[in-house]
Amino acid sequence: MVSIETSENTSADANSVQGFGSFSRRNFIRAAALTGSIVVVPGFLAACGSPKTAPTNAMLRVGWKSDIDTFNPFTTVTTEAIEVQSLIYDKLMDYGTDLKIEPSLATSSTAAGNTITYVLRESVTWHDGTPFTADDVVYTFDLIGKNQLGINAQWLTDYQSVTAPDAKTVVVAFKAPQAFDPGLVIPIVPKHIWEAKTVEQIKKDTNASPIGTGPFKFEARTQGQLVSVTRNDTWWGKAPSAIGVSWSLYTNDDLQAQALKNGDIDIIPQVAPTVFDGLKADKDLTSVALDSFSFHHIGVNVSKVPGSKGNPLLLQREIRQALGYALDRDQIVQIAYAGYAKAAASILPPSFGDSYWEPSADQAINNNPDKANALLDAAGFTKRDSKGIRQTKDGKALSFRIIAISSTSVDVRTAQLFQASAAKVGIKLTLAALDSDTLASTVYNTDAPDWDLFVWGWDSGVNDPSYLLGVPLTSQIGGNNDVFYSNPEYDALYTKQATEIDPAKRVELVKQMQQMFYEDCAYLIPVYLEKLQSYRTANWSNLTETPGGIVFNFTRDNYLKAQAGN
Amino acid sequence: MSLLEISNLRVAYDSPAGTVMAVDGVDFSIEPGEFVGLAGESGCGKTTLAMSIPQLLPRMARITEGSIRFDGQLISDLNEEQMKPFRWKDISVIFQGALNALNPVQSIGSQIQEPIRVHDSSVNEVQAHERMCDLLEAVGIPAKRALDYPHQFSGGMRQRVMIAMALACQPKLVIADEPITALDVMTQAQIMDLLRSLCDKFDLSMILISHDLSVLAQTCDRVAVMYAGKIVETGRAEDVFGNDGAKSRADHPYTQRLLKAYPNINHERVFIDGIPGMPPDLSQPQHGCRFADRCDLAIARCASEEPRLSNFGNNHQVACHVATPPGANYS
Amino acid sequence: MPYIARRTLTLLSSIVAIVTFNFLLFHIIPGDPIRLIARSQHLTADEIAKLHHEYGLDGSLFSQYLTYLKNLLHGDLGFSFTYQEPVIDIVKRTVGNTALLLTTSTLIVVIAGVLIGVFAGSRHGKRSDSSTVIAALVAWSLPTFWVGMLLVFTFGVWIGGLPISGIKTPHAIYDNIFQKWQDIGMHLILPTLTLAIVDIAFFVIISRTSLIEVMSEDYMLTARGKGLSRRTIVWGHGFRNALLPVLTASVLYISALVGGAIQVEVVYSWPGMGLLTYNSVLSRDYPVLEACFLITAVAVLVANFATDLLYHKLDPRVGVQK
Amino acid sequence: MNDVTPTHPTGMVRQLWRLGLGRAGIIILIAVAFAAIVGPMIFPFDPAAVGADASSILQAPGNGHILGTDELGRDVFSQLLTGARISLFVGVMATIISTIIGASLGIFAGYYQGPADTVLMSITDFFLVVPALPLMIAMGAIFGQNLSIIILVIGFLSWPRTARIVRSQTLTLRERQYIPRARSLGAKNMRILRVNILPHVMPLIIANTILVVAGCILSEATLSFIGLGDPDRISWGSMLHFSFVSGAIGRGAWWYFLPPGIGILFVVLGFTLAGQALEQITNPRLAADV
Repeated sequence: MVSIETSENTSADANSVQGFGSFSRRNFIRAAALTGSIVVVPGFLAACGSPKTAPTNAMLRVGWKSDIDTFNPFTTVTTEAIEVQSLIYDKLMDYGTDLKIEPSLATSSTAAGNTITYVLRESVTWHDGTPFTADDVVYTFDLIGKNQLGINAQWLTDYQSVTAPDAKTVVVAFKAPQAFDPGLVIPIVPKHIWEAKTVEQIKKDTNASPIGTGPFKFEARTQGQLVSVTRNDTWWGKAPSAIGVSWSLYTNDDLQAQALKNGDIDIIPQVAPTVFDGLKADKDLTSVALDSFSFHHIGVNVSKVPGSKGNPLLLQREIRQALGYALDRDQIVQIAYAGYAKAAASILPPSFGDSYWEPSADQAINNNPDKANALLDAAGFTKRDSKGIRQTKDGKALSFRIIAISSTSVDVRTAQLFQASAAKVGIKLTLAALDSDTLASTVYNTDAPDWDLFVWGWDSGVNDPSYLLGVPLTSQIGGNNDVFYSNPEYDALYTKQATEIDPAKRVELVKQMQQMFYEDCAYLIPVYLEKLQSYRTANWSNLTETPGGIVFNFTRDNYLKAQAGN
Repeated sequence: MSLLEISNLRVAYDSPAGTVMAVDGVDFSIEPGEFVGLAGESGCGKTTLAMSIPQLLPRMARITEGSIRFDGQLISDLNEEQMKPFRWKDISVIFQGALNALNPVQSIGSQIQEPIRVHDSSVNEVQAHERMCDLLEAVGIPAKRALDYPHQFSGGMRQRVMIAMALACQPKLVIADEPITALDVMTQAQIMDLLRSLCDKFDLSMILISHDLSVLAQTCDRVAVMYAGKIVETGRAEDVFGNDGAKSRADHPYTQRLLKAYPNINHERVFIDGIPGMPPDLSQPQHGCRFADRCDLAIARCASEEPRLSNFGNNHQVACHVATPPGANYS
Repeated sequence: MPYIARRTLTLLSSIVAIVTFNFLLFHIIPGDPIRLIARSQHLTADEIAKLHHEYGLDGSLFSQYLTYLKNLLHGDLGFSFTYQEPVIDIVKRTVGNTALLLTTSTLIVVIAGVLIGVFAGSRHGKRSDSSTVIAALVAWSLPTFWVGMLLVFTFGVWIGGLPISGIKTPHAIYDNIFQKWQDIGMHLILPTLTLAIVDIAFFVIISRTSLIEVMSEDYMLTARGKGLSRRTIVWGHGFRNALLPVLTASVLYISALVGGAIQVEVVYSWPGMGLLTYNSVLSRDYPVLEACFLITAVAVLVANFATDLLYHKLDPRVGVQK
Repeated sequence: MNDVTPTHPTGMVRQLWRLGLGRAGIIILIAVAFAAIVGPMIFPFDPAAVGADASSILQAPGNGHILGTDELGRDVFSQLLTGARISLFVGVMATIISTIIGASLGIFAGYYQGPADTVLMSITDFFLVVPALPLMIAMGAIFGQNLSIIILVIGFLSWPRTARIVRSQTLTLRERQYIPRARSLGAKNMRILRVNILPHVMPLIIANTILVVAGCILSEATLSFIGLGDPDRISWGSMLHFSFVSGAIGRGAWWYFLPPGIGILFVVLGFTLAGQALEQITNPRLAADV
């Protein structure tokens, strides 16, 4: 190796190499300054401490894992959107933190025979200053009732008419007495803004800057990043201590937990089980595991529309039941939820008290591979390929696609576990992770749903069985019904229980519905959630641990009662 | 007292094939203002000898024995740092491939000017620039081309730039390593005249390394012929080559064969015979005269005993058992 | 024709090539692009018809291409159904953040990389040179995203102290512009460090190799002969000549840099083009994915164009040819 | 490129072994290959076997689990060994594709000058400059995510470098005298390519191939990390993906996210060291005497 070098052995000077030598002093100084500034600046920045974030007693900062889909109350389906809308819009009546019903836009709500009469609150104005009148209530009820529009249509299935005898009272008439007061769940929208739109336009409207009467006004939204609202100082009720609420999106459990720990956010409504222990150990945080009115489920595409691209085999009940028998609910509770959940069966969580139905041992469709294999053999899928996956008649593998929200790690893990247990009985599942918006629009593609199975979840909007029971109604296809389940018998039972005043008889009907839907296996419900929530004790106090969650629950009171500082 | 005195110098190259004694016990001296030629086949160690003076040897070469005195001061044991004041101030070098020896991305003016201020901080920018321009004019290059880059000059011009650069600090000794080999004959003559005139004008002494004896014969005061790491003959140019080069009075058989290797314009055309055989492998120990097995006058003694340089009159020395001093009958 | 004009021509032709390739990749190969978009979005019949018209699908392949070019020239990069807004607006929000990340990290990487490379090269044959080479080879083999994960773990979870996600503290209210940039600077530290650890190795290896080749040139011996200080020899003469091959090699680095940026933005949720590309894959948002790829590719072409001009200016030997 | 390159592969390996870099590279590669081949035979656990209960999730190394468990209670060590297989498989297969395309294009362009050369080279330069990862992401998203598509995509994007280097070597070989002499003896082009050019280009192709493998393995890991890997296969990239999204970092489960990264580092380093050492053999001036 020939390289003419100074004879190193004799050169004494260490002469470490800096600077730019002879090609001119000026260049040297400029280059050194440039290097110096680049390396020093971040260091200097780090030295003078972190920036002063918003005065903590002002902004209640929530960090969640999925974004809202829309502000339009007539087309929204996601819990996140309903949560934000509950602060922008008021309902006639509302729940307190103790889940008791309290007056809201209506000072009183009296049911008599087939009618419910609301006495309205006075001197209430919309965020744009227009006064709130009875016409707004009439318009809202008529829009939903007549057109069966959106997820709240299930409360007005027997809707007949709505009248405003005078400026202060509104009377809603039904075909039959109502067991549940719809005023508790229907957000009242400003007539002067919505009446100009046709129903078709309303279905497409993004309602980008919503106007309501609620305690907070819409402030800003950046898709995939941030939603924020500010306090409405002209609100009719007691002004909340927080000057605003903001929700920022974290797609990674660690980054979300870390953001809470170092004070970037104040509360996490749905903590992932794997990080919950870490937060529980942190003394600055209050971490709670509350009973909930929510469950996560595996939905099966049973849509019968011609355009459906779902696997037709799933229309056969035996296949769905085989999948039900393959599912190992205890394993999902232990592994996917690290024990922070309860094995589930029917669509109503136990927190609904005596309305809750539980299958007996032999009725249970759970963790029974032999029964699953028996059903599949009976259905004619006897041939298996080298890896043990069953073959359909035309030689293709018996396989289904399953989609889950990539950022909801419990769902991804549930899908992975279901993949493993389905493979044991010869069914191949291929998992694809999508972000929350894409999953929602893929599932709710009513005319051409292009999926087989999904992993998602439901939070009950109200403290009444009708909400969850109403999801699989045929009338809710296009609304809440995410599996396009349609069973006339089920619909009939629903209308009966909705009008059954006698509690005991109603419970009997409700249990019958739960068993029917359970055995149909359009939903395979592995777990009832425990609401894992955690907030910075130093920043916020006076948050009641309401069953179903401090926030992300059907009561918004904790947002109103939260006190900044401890 | 002579400007440069090299006594019993030994320089070894350690290569994967073992250590090669490129320069094996050489004594050499040069007087101020003297123009000395160093001749020999390529690989005979002439460049190594010359380059060991300013210690510009390759990484694996090192001086193992002997001493080099410059202006009376011992410089062979100096380290890199101590050597710096001598380089270019006292001893400068004109390299062979001028294009590659000049920095391609720096203008020739700044390359010439660079050593001036490094070695004499009292000179300010303007004075250095002036001297650079004088030097360019001295070597026949218009000063306005100082801003041009090496690739914008022809071979001959680049060699002139090298010469200008070598004289930048008025050195006492200039080593020219094959300065004209890469040039056409006409340019060669111009460059050699230029070197000779500058050498006289600035009264500096020069070592001219070349394998081309005709060049050395015309311009050098004294010549030394090297073979396989040793000086086999040294003396005044006319003593070694004969004043008209016609009658070969060279005494060492190797020098004779070298002279015969050149067609002589005055003689009739005759087929030139090269020297058979190959130079010895210097990584093996040598004994006896190294030219012995290629020399047709070799006798038994040549193979066993190494001939020492003996005086053939007014400092004309020859290292050969067979060669006889003038006056003795020349068999 | 002067070099710059010739080089601009090649730049334009490569941009046309990349646009055509992009059209081929996103519009032709996957069959009907609308089916692709519709599959993941809830499109009504009239929306699909509007898209058909907008993409000019009724016309021939060539007319589709012309419509595509026409839209491009009007800055119309298509409509994103996930974000419900034109793609150009979405991309505009993110390009600045990626540019900020890349400029800071490239400056640090190039300067530090070349300095270390030249230092190692000048210490050729000694222990410090071989250990630097080994360290550089190890660093160059590190997957960028993994380095990011390790830094998130060290500075976010284990030791803590540095922000590990986003470009600034969410909803922070700044008293003055200085505090805003100080906050962004804090968030910039880890992403830049992640890119730097891996990419510096590239420049260390390239500049070391280049310097060693330069050191064996004759003019370096001349420099030594001139009795210049070791520092002037290495930095004055060696460095400038060694810089040229480094510049040409940085063409490869620029396209690798984009890959590194995507990984860093995903790990640190840095709201730039990289995260946008990642999210558009998750949400199967093809118009945004297409726009991200096109803009990144064009940016790389322009960066290479600039590098070539810089090389052209620095190396006098090239400049003279007319 | 000088002519001292030993064209005989075993000669190359001997030379490679003498260089410290080469030796380290070869040792690492042998170790990894051993783990990938033998590993699955000596699994302590079935990599897909899920844990029994909540306590088995993200469990520190212990009671049988050499490297603890992941977020589903599965044994990390067994996954690591299976992951090695996939990562190596994808890396090598993609490289074979890219070398076949790259080398043949390079030789063809280098040998047949004129329009063929300019066209091929403009295509190569185009793909050399186009940013690789975004293109891989785009192609992955469009064509789906099974293993063969990933291999094709990565292979398709790694050939330009090989093509460039092989072409320049073929050009220098082509200028050597014995090519025109061979042609004058009536040897047809194909025979010249096979006999005269290929053997001399081969050592260079091998050196470059080894470096390309390193690149391909990194690409596969990155694609899997971004979630574009094959969902049904465990690879080191997918392990890192799930450790990133499952909160392993937050819980400090180093045993889950460190080993796959170290695995990737080792394999890539192994190939890089061997590749660099080979390059030094083919271009001794770069020797770092190390």
